Formats: sequence, C-alpha cells, structure tokens
Amino acid sequence: MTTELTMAKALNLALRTAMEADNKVILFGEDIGKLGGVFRVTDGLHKDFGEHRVIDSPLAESGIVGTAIGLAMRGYRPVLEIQFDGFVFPGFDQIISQLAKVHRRTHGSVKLPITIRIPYGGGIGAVEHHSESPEAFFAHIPGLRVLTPSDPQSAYSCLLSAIRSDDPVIFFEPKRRYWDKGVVDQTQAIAAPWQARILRAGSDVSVVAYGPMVKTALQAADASEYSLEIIDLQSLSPIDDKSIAESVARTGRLVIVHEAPGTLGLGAEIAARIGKSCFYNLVAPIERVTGYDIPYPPSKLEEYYLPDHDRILFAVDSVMEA
Amino acid sequence: MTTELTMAKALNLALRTAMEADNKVILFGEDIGKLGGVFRVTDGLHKDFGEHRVIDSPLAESGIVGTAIGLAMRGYRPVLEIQFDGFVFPGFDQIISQLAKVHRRTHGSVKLPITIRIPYGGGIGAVEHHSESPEAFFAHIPGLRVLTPSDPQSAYSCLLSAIRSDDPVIFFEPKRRYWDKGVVDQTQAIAAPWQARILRAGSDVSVVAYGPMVKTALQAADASEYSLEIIDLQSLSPIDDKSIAESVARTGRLVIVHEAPGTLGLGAEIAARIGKSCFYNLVAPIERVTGYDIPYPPSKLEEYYLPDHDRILFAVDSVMEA
Amino acid sequence: MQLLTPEGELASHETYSLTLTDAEYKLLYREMVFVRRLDQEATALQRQGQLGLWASSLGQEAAQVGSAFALEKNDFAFPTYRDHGVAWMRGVDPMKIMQVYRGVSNGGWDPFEHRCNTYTIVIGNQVLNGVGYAMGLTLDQSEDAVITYFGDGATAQGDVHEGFVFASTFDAPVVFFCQNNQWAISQPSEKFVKSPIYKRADGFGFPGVLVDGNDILAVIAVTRAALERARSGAGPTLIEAFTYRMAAHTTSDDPTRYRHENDLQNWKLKDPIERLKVMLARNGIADRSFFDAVGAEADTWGETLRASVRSMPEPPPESIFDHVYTEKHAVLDGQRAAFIDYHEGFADSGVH
Amino acid sequence: MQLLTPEGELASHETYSLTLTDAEYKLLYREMVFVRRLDQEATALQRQGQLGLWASSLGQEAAQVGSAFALEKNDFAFPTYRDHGVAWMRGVDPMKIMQVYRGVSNGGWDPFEHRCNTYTIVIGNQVLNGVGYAMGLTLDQSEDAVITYFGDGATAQGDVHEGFVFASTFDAPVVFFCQNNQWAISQPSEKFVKSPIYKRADGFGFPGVLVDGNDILAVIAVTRAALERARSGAGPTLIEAFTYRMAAHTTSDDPTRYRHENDLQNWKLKDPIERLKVMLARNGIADRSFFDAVGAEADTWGETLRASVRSMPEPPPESIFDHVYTEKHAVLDGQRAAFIDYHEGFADSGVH
Ligand SMILES: Cc1ncc(C[n+]2csc(CCOP(=O)(O)OP(=O)(O)O)c2C)c(N)n1
Ligand SMILES: Cc1ncc(C[n+]2csc(CCOP(=O)(O)OP(=O)(O)O)c2C)c(N)n1
Ligand SMILES: [Mg+2]
Ligand SMILES: [Mg+2]
Repeated sequence: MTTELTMAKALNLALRTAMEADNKVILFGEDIGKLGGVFRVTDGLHKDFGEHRVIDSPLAESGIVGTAIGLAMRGYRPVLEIQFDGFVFPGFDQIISQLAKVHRRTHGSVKLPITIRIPYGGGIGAVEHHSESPEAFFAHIPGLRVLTPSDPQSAYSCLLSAIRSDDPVIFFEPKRRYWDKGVVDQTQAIAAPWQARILRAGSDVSVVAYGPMVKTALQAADASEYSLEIIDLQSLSPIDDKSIAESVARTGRLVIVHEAPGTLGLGAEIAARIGKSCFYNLVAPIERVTGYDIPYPPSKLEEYYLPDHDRILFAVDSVMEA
Repeated sequence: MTTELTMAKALNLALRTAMEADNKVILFGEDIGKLGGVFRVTDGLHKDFGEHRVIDSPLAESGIVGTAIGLAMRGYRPVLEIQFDGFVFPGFDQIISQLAKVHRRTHGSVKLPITIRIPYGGGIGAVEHHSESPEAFFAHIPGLRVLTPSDPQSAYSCLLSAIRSDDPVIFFEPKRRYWDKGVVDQTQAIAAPWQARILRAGSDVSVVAYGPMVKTALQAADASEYSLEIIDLQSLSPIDDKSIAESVARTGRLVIVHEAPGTLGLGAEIAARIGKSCFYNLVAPIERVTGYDIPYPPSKLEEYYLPDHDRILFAVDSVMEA
Repeated sequence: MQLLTPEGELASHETYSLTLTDAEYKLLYREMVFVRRLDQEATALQRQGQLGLWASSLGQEAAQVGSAFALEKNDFAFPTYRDHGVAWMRGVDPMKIMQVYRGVSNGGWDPFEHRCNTYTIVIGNQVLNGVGYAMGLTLDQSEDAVITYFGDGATAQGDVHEGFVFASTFDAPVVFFCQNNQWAISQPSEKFVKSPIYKRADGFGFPGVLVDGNDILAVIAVTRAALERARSGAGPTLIEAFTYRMAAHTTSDDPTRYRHENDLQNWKLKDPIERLKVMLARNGIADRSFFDAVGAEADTWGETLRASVRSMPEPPPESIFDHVYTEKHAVLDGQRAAFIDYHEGFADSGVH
Repeated sequence: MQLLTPEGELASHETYSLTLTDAEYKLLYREMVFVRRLDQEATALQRQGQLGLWASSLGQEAAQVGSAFALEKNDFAFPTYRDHGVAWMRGVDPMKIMQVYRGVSNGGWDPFEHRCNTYTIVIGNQVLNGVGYAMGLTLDQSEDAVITYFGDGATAQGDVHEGFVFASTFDAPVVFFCQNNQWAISQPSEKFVKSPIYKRADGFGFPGVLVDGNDILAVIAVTRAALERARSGAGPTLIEAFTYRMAAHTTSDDPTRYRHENDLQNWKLKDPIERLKVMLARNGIADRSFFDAVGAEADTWGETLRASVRSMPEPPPESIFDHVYTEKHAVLDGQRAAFIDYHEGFADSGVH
C-alpha cells in the first residue's frame, strides 16, 4: 500500500513499523520522547510505545553510543538519534573503538544491531555545527555500514533495512529534505539497500550523488542540454562502485556530487575506484562537485558553499568539452 | 651541524630545540614527564625544563586537547602527546569542533599553534588500538594541517616546522621507525615541510608513500626490475599533488602506498587528483597498495595486513604490464 | 544562598554579604533591563525573519549579569550560546551577537578584546577550554581568573567532568558557573540530576555552592568569593545558580509539548528584575522617575538595534575562505581562486 | 572498610560482615594462588618472547577474585586488560587470555559464555558498555546485575562520569568497581585524585564505599551488598578498592623511572594472599599440607600452561577478514578473494 508522505513522516513510519515488528527495537536519544525530536521524526512514538521503548537520554553522545552497545549485548536493537551532525563527535570514540570492532573482536559471538540516525547537511539556515556532512569519517571505518536516503521512499526502505541489519549502521538523514513529499510503497521495505539506484537513465554523463544532493542532481539533469544518468548512491559503505562502473562504461564520463568537503570526501574514493575500473572507458577526467575544504560557513553564505545545479552543469560541460 | 640519530632521538632533539628557542613551547600529555613517554621521545626534557614546561596530564584525551586550546589562547604553544594512535578518538570532538574551527570562527583573532604528536601505524607486535593509522580522519578536517615524517631528518625538520606553525598540526610519528638511525642536519630545520620529497628519481613508475611505508617503498625500489621514483609525501594536509603530478607526467604510472584501510585513505584523494590532473599522461590505472578495510588484526597476523615490498612490486608489475 | 528575597527584601547570610553603592545597585538594574530588552528585540527580529535563530536569556538576567559583574577587567569568560548577559557585561557590541544568530558570522567578536570567548555551541567544550586558559594563568603566576559557563544539561557531558579533574589537578583559577535553568530543551533537570549539581564538586576536591540564580546580589557575592579563592591559588569552585528558562529553548522550540504553563507563572513571581526593582524602591535608592528613564532609554536603544540589524551588511562570498589557516595553503588557495573565477564567469555571462 | 587485617586477624565492622564455609575460605585461597601463578607464568612467557605483552595483576588478586566471587552466575562483568582474576573467576580458559597477549586474538572468548566481556583497552569505554547492559536488565525486569571495572587513572575520563550519570538516571543495576592500585602507568593517583575516589559517587546521587582492596573478605562483603542493592532496584554503587600495583604497568614498562622500591616493600607486607593464608592457619581452617598441595597443584598446572602457550596454533591468514560484518559485504568480500589469490600466487611461484 502506498501513501504520500514527507521524508520525516516516512522515517517516522519506518520506525513505527520496525517497533511493531520487533519489541526489541528501542529508540534512544536526546529529546526524542514527548518532544518527538527536534525534527519530530519520532513524533507520537513515545505516546504509543511508552517510555521504555522511546527513551530520552541524558545530554551525552558518548554515553548514548556507549550504553547502546551494552543494550545491544543484552539483546536490544537500539535506534539512536544524534540531534545534529556536528554533535556526533563526542560519541566518535565509542563508535570507532567499540561499536565498529566488537563483532570482530569477539569472533562473531557479539552482534551489535545498532542504527545511529544523524540529520546531516546544510541548506536550512542553521547556526554552526548544525549543517555538517561528516559521512566520510564513518565510511572510512571498517565494521560500520553507512546509508543515506534521498527521498521518502528510500528513507522508509533504507531505515527499515538499517534497523534489520545485524551490523551497526550509521544512517544519515538529509535534513533539508525532511519536508519534501513523495510516494512511499511500504512493500518496498525489504529491498536490499546496499546498492546504488539509477534514478534517471542518460547517455552522455554519469552523475553520482547521494542524500540531499540527489534532488539537486535531478534538477541539473532537467536543465542540462546533455543526457545525464543520475545515480543515487544510497549506500556510502559499502560503496556500490559496480553499478557506477556499469554506467560509466556506457557514458564514458563521470561527475560526483556531495556537500562534504572535497578532500577525502566520498567523491575521492569513487573517483579512485572508477578511475581504475573504467580506465579504458573514460573519455574525460572525473569531475567532483563538492563543498570546499573549509569549515561550514555562516548560513548567510552557505549558498556559496553548497553545490547547486549551476555548479553541476558547469562540471558536466567541462567533461563534455574535455 | 649533523649527527647520527634514531628517529626518536631526532624528535627529542627537535622538541629540545623548540623549547630552547621559545619558552612558550610546553609539552603536555600522559606519562611524558619522568617516564619520558612510553616511547621515550620526551626523555630528559622534564628534568631539563622542569614540570612547568613538561606537564604530565590526567588520563583524558578530550581534556588534553580541550585545555591545550585554552593554553594556546593564553599564548602558549602546546605540543601534545597522544600515547597511541587508537587513543586520540576521545579527543576527536575537541579537535574537530574547536581546534580546527576557532581561528576561522574568530575571524583570525585567535590562533591555536598546537601540535598533536601521535605515534601511529603497526609492525611492532602490539595489542589492539596500538597499531592504527587514523591520518585520513584528520586530513579530511579543514583547519588542520597533517604531517608525517619518514626518517630522522624529516622527523627533526617537520616537527620543528609543526611547532613553529601558527596553525594546529596533527603530527603522525611512524612508531615502528622510531629506532631507525639516520643523519640529521640541524640546519635543515626551517625547510618548508608542506611539500613532498622525491627520495629517489626513477623513470618507469611514480611510487607515493609516507611515514612508515617510505622505507618499504625504497626497499621495493631496490628489488624492482623497473626504475621507481619514490615520493615521500610528508604533508598529508595539504597534499602536495603538484609534485606528484610532475612525477607522473614523466613516468605515466602511479602506485600509492599506505597502511591505513584503502577506502577513503589518503590514496583515494591522491588517485582522484592525479587521475584528473594527469588524465592524458597516465598510461596505466593508478594502483593503491594499502591496508584492507578491516579493523587492525591481532599482531600475529599483522604481516598479512601491512603492505610489504612484495605487494608494492606486485602493483608495480601490474601498472607496467597494463 | 539568598541575599534578596523574591519579595525584594534584603536578607542576611552567615558567610556571604554584599554592599554596593546606590549607583552600582542602579547600574545592575539598568543592565538587566537592557539585557532583557536585547532578548526581546532579538526574539521579535527572529520572528520577522531578521535572525535565523535566537536562544533566549529571559529569566536568567541576574545569574548572567551578576556573575559577570563580579569579574575584573582582565578575567576571562567562556560563555555558551545563551549567555547574552555575560557578553553584554563584557562589553561585547550586541550587534556582534546578532551577527551570530543572523548567520553572518560564527563568532562575531574578538575574544581578546573583551576577554570574553565567542559563544560555544557544542555542549561542554568551553569548560575544558576555560580550564586550559586558567592553567595558563597559573603558569604565568597571574592574578587573573576564569569563569566558564554551562547549563544543567551539560552536567551529563564528559568534557565538564574532565574540566573538573584538570582544574583540581592543577589548582586552576577557574569558576565553574552552572546556570541550572531546570531544562535542557525538553528535559527537566531533575530527570538526570539525582543529586544537586553543586554537590558534584566535593567529589573532585573543590567546593560547590548553591545560589538563588534570580537573586543578583547573592550571585555577585558567591561569584566574587569564588573568584577571590581562585586568585589566591586555592583552585576552582563550582557555583550552581538555580534559575528558570522562562522562554522556549530557542525560537525553533515548542515548549507546550513538554512543560506546563503554571511552572512559568510561579517563576514569574521570582523575576530577577522585579525583585531588584522592589528593593531599590523600598529602600529609596531609586524611584519611579529612574525606572521610567531606564525604560525610555531602552526603548530608543531597541529601535536603533532593530534598524541596524535590518541594515546589517553581508560579508563577501569569497570570505568563506578567510582565516581557515594562518599561513598559505596550496590546496585551499587554489580553491579560492577557482571560486572567484567561477563566480566572475557568471557575472560576465550574466547568468545567476 | 576491613574484615581481615594485614596481620591476618579477623576484624568486625558495624555495617558489613561475612561468614563463609571453610571450603569457601580455602577455595578463595586456592583461586588467588592460581591467579598469581597465571600472572607469573605469563610474565615469564612474555620475557621468553612467547607473549607480545603482559599486564600484571600482581597484588590485586583479592580485589579481583573477591569482587568476582560475589557475582551470581548470571551477573555480567566488564573487565579491563588487567583483570585476570575476574576472567579466571568467570571461568574463562586462561589460554584464551594468553591468546590476547600473544597477539592471536583481540578478544579471545565469547562474552556470553562466561557472562564476562572481553578485555577493554580504551580507558573508560567498558564503563558505559556495562551501564548499558544494566539498563537492559532493568528494561527486562531481570534480577541480574552488572559489575564494571576500571582503574584510578580512568577516573579522569569522561566516559566514566557519563557512566555515573546514565546509571543514576536509569537506576541501572550496576556496581562500579574501581581498583585504585595507586598508579596509572607512571602517574601516582594522588596527583589527579584530589578527593577520595569513592566520594565521587555522592555527587551523582548514589553511594560510594572505600574498601581495603587487599582484604578479600571485605571486598566480597561490600561487593555483595552493592550487588544486592542493584538487584533491589535501588541503583548503582561505586566501590573503591584500595590496593597497589606491585609489578610494572606492563612488561614494556620500567617503573624504576618513576617510583621507589620501598613503596613496594611496604605493600608486600599487605599481600592479599599471605593475609588470607595466615588467617586460615591461625583459625585452623587449613594447614601446611593444604598450602603445599595447592602450591604443587599450581606447579603442574603452570607447566601445562607454558607448554600449551608454546604450542598455540596460529590462525589462518585469511581469518583477518572474518567477522568484520555479519552479512555479505561486496567490497570486503572482494578484498578477501583478492587476498587469497595473491597469496596462492606466491605459494605457486614458490616466492615468500
Ligand atoms: C554535544 C552537543 N549535543 C547536543 C547539542 C544540542 N543542544 C543544544 S542546547 C541543548 C540543551 C542544553 O541544555 P543546558 O545544558 O541545560 O543549557 P541551556 O540550553 O538550558 O542553557 C542541546 C541538547 C549540542 N549543542 N551539543
Ligand atoms: C583512552 C586511553 N588513553 C590512553 C591509554 C593508554 N593507557 C593504557 S593503561 C593506562 C593507565 C591506566 O591506569 P589505571 O586506569 O589506573 O588502570 P591500571 O593500568 O592501573 O590498572 C594508559 C594511560 C588507553 N589505554 N586508553
Ligand atoms: Mg538548562
Ligand atoms: Mg591504576
């Protein structure tokens, strides 16, 4: 059955579905109870599932992640909410030294099916630390999986898959797309999310984007004089470079788009892999359209930092003219 | 004047030199006083400069970095020691949210000339968390600089440059090379360290390595039937891709070597940049010889994780045969 | 600890006392009125879309103005995003505070100019930064001191406790000033604070004091004492100023989802400004004409503030590359150049 | 708190008491002897190059064996790298501990099999993990409890305090067991601990207890009481077991650089095993023949341990890819395949 929902509501529905299906699924984070989270993604769940399943945490991210690990060892499937991208770092140590390593350390006897939801990215006119894109840090950590949806449907499907995975999953939610509406087919829930999706077929240039930039890439495709193939990465770890390579084998050109600073952003890894696997297909250098290597600027200037469809078109032109 | 020193002693000499030149330079970290640090890099400095210049810290990395920021605001130039690579993460939040951003946030009025020394990498048969290579996390953070020496001379020169820089510098010390000896020319102290060094000229393949892998790359060059140009990156942020591009323009082939996991490691960024800037020079796909995307293995198996000269030669052969 | 009751009566206390000149009493009243006005103007400006966000200091004027009033010129303050009364007392131009919430700057002012750090948003970070500055004062054998601010919610963060450890280890001249406004966004402090906050200090080897945070006289007295202790080399003090967040957490918050109106009503009766006003009147220190004059002054001041915010200039686009590094940076300098070319390209082609 | 003096005399205490059967007293003696022997063998094996490193538990046997003895079968322990006496009491095969320090495994055992987590090396991390497990017990309305271990140096880490906050917030059934062995590598605890560690609990809203960590009877008594309190739903307790690290920090440490021999001598007089031995003899619970028998048993056991460590099989190279993920992982599975091809290539070509 399908419904029209905002991404925030689609995420809310996924949480509700997961909690109904498995009473070991619990939500844990700052202000997620009565308030429903600062973005209301957990709205109503505290009321319906009670304070033992939707738990307001103290204001400490290392504490949230560190105790979630213990809860998972006890058999729970904690779904954590980090209030904003810039506030995940106090929990970074528990994530990299415990969350990502415990399964390996214990030779598989301990599983940590923990999902960490993180609203990320800019474009909402927020103050410092509220618009960052830290996904590359997590995609560089063996033992973690990283997902990011781009629309209500993938938000719903990917979040359910993240919660059902026995691996720890860092789940990045493109906060500026929370209010975008789209059709959600709840039967698509079980779709394997570790693959990229081709959202639009094209013959001239393959454009890889993820999270908030997918919509921007689609806008660029509408505006471009060339035929762009738009690929929604969805999974940032593992990266589905196979799907990208197949596309580039056809187009011979690749543009990668993300908000995070370019240096050592996801675009670097994709360019390195495709530059190798498609060495003999590429007819132009791979272009990256990314944030600059600077701290996220004050919101009045964020439009100059964020890749927009003009910058994508500029890159498309350069690979076409190469 | 030149002397033969181990890398550990060269670093010790650089610290001593910096402390003699500027009494605002203070050392701060766990067990760096009487003990001289677990690797003895600060050996003798507590005795000679006193407990107000060589300060044993409580066992808390966020505390070390967070208070160092305040000390720097007060006019000091703290040189911090993190005991092992795997223990920098409790301090990650202060590093990314404050250390890297304060100068920008205050429009340049606050400078944070802090150096964070981190022994890193494997090959010493250590227990978990003592053999990691987390440099990519820091090279992805705008506002930081990242340096890593490969021999006693670069250890001496780069550490002095790091301490003299008004920017925060993460200084990675290849722990398994601490005991390697080399000639140190103290007059080379002021050499600008933000550039790569060509350690050996070659015509067939450019091989980029840094830190502990430079020696391994040189061994490969000795053993190879081909002529390898060995480039010691030294600066991981900024990356001196100009020097690499010049080399690749000559050789047409590139192999990048590091211990850190391959995905989103430094090799990814270098491959992405050179794949673009040398698109028309490259005659073979760029090869990366790196650690695998796994948590660092138990020491009995580390030899299978660490790139060795055989793996480098294997990659060299594949780019030559491409 | 209380020196001024909610009814505006002066009270005495065995350890703490405070006598100020009439001019000082009146000054304190005036400062609190202006800080509240600043808050009201900013809240209104945010509603009109002139600011991106605002974190209100409503109800916390006594805690902020009083503690900052106790500081010497060379002391250093490390405030949070809500401590407008502290920035005000340190002489920070309110327009610079507005810059931060308008999204024009992430810092706004030079911390050294006012010996007041820029606002810290990551909960707890500034506590360690302040302790470090205080450690530097000790190394310099300076007589200055540091005050670092944080909230009740922050008492869950590791950084705050590491700050306690480092400060006690090095006898750092720092005052930990916790404004317990009883809420961390939607979370009431009693939920996570199972023992009064001020009591936490004892376990770290330094004294903790509880003070009525809406009693500006008591706040000044305890803060002065703590600062003196710090200067004397005796080390840190933790002050818990018990107060109430009378507004929403920020302008994007909706408190009706988690707290009751009547709490608010009770605390209105404890209003820090009213309290001092009654005292001033009762003791003939100030009269109607003074209060009216201050009010009128605040009105005109508010108008100019509104006007200047509306006409606040925007920084040039390429300034996003400024001050990331102090020295040349090959990669970033290249990005800046490309950025300028790119936008000039549009300018020429008339696109955009 | 003490029930057994350094001279081996039984002492009484107003709140705590403990009576065990003779068999239990003898068992405790035996366990401590074996734990010490384990430590001695491992230290020797490390010197012979059979282990990469060893962190000695010498002198801390009473704190570790006693606290773990107080646990029920279903309770869960979260030890550090030094808590061999805890792992031993939880029934962990010592060979699995050896695996960790030989560099054959990073964990060694299945935490669920013995309800004992693998050793945590990152200081403080396990405290939060243990608190989380205890929160799960509360959600399950279980009667079980958790004990989480850490050292005096760890009391500077944020994680430990966040553990205190989360535990008190949720009344988690957890016992915080701090072995104050007075040293964090080269740092004496008095340098960073300005108020006794056990006093820190009060500021977080739960009780703290100081116990003679070399008095196994006292350790058992306080730990049992704390566990009972936890089971009853009353929440956490902090226990500070005052003891002494009689060996180097690890086999790669050189204590002569930072501490004096005579400290060590004083603490030899407080040896936890000697103390119990004297008590057993004085009260006629055990005699020479028993002590000799235990010693002989430990000798033969030690021999077999040495032999099995020397002949410990090494894991296959490709196992480095095992258990990184629970499910298929396109990228890593590809790396494993390439790894196997590469090494088979060498095998064929005879290289390597
Ligand atoms: C590390 C971190 N986590 C989460 C947040 C989001 N956040 C901003 S303010 C706040 C509540 C702070 O409460 P309190 O410390 O009592 O200060 P108050 O807002 O009441 O002044 C939270 C959770 C943050 N800024 N930093
Ligand atoms: C986060 C972190 N920082 C540093 C270290 C290095 N280190 C290992 S043990 C140790 C001292 C620990 O002292 P204490 O907590 O008293 O435990 P003990 O070794 O005395 O049992 C240090 C600094 C670490 N393991 N983890
Ligand atoms: Mg508050
Ligand atoms: Mg210790």
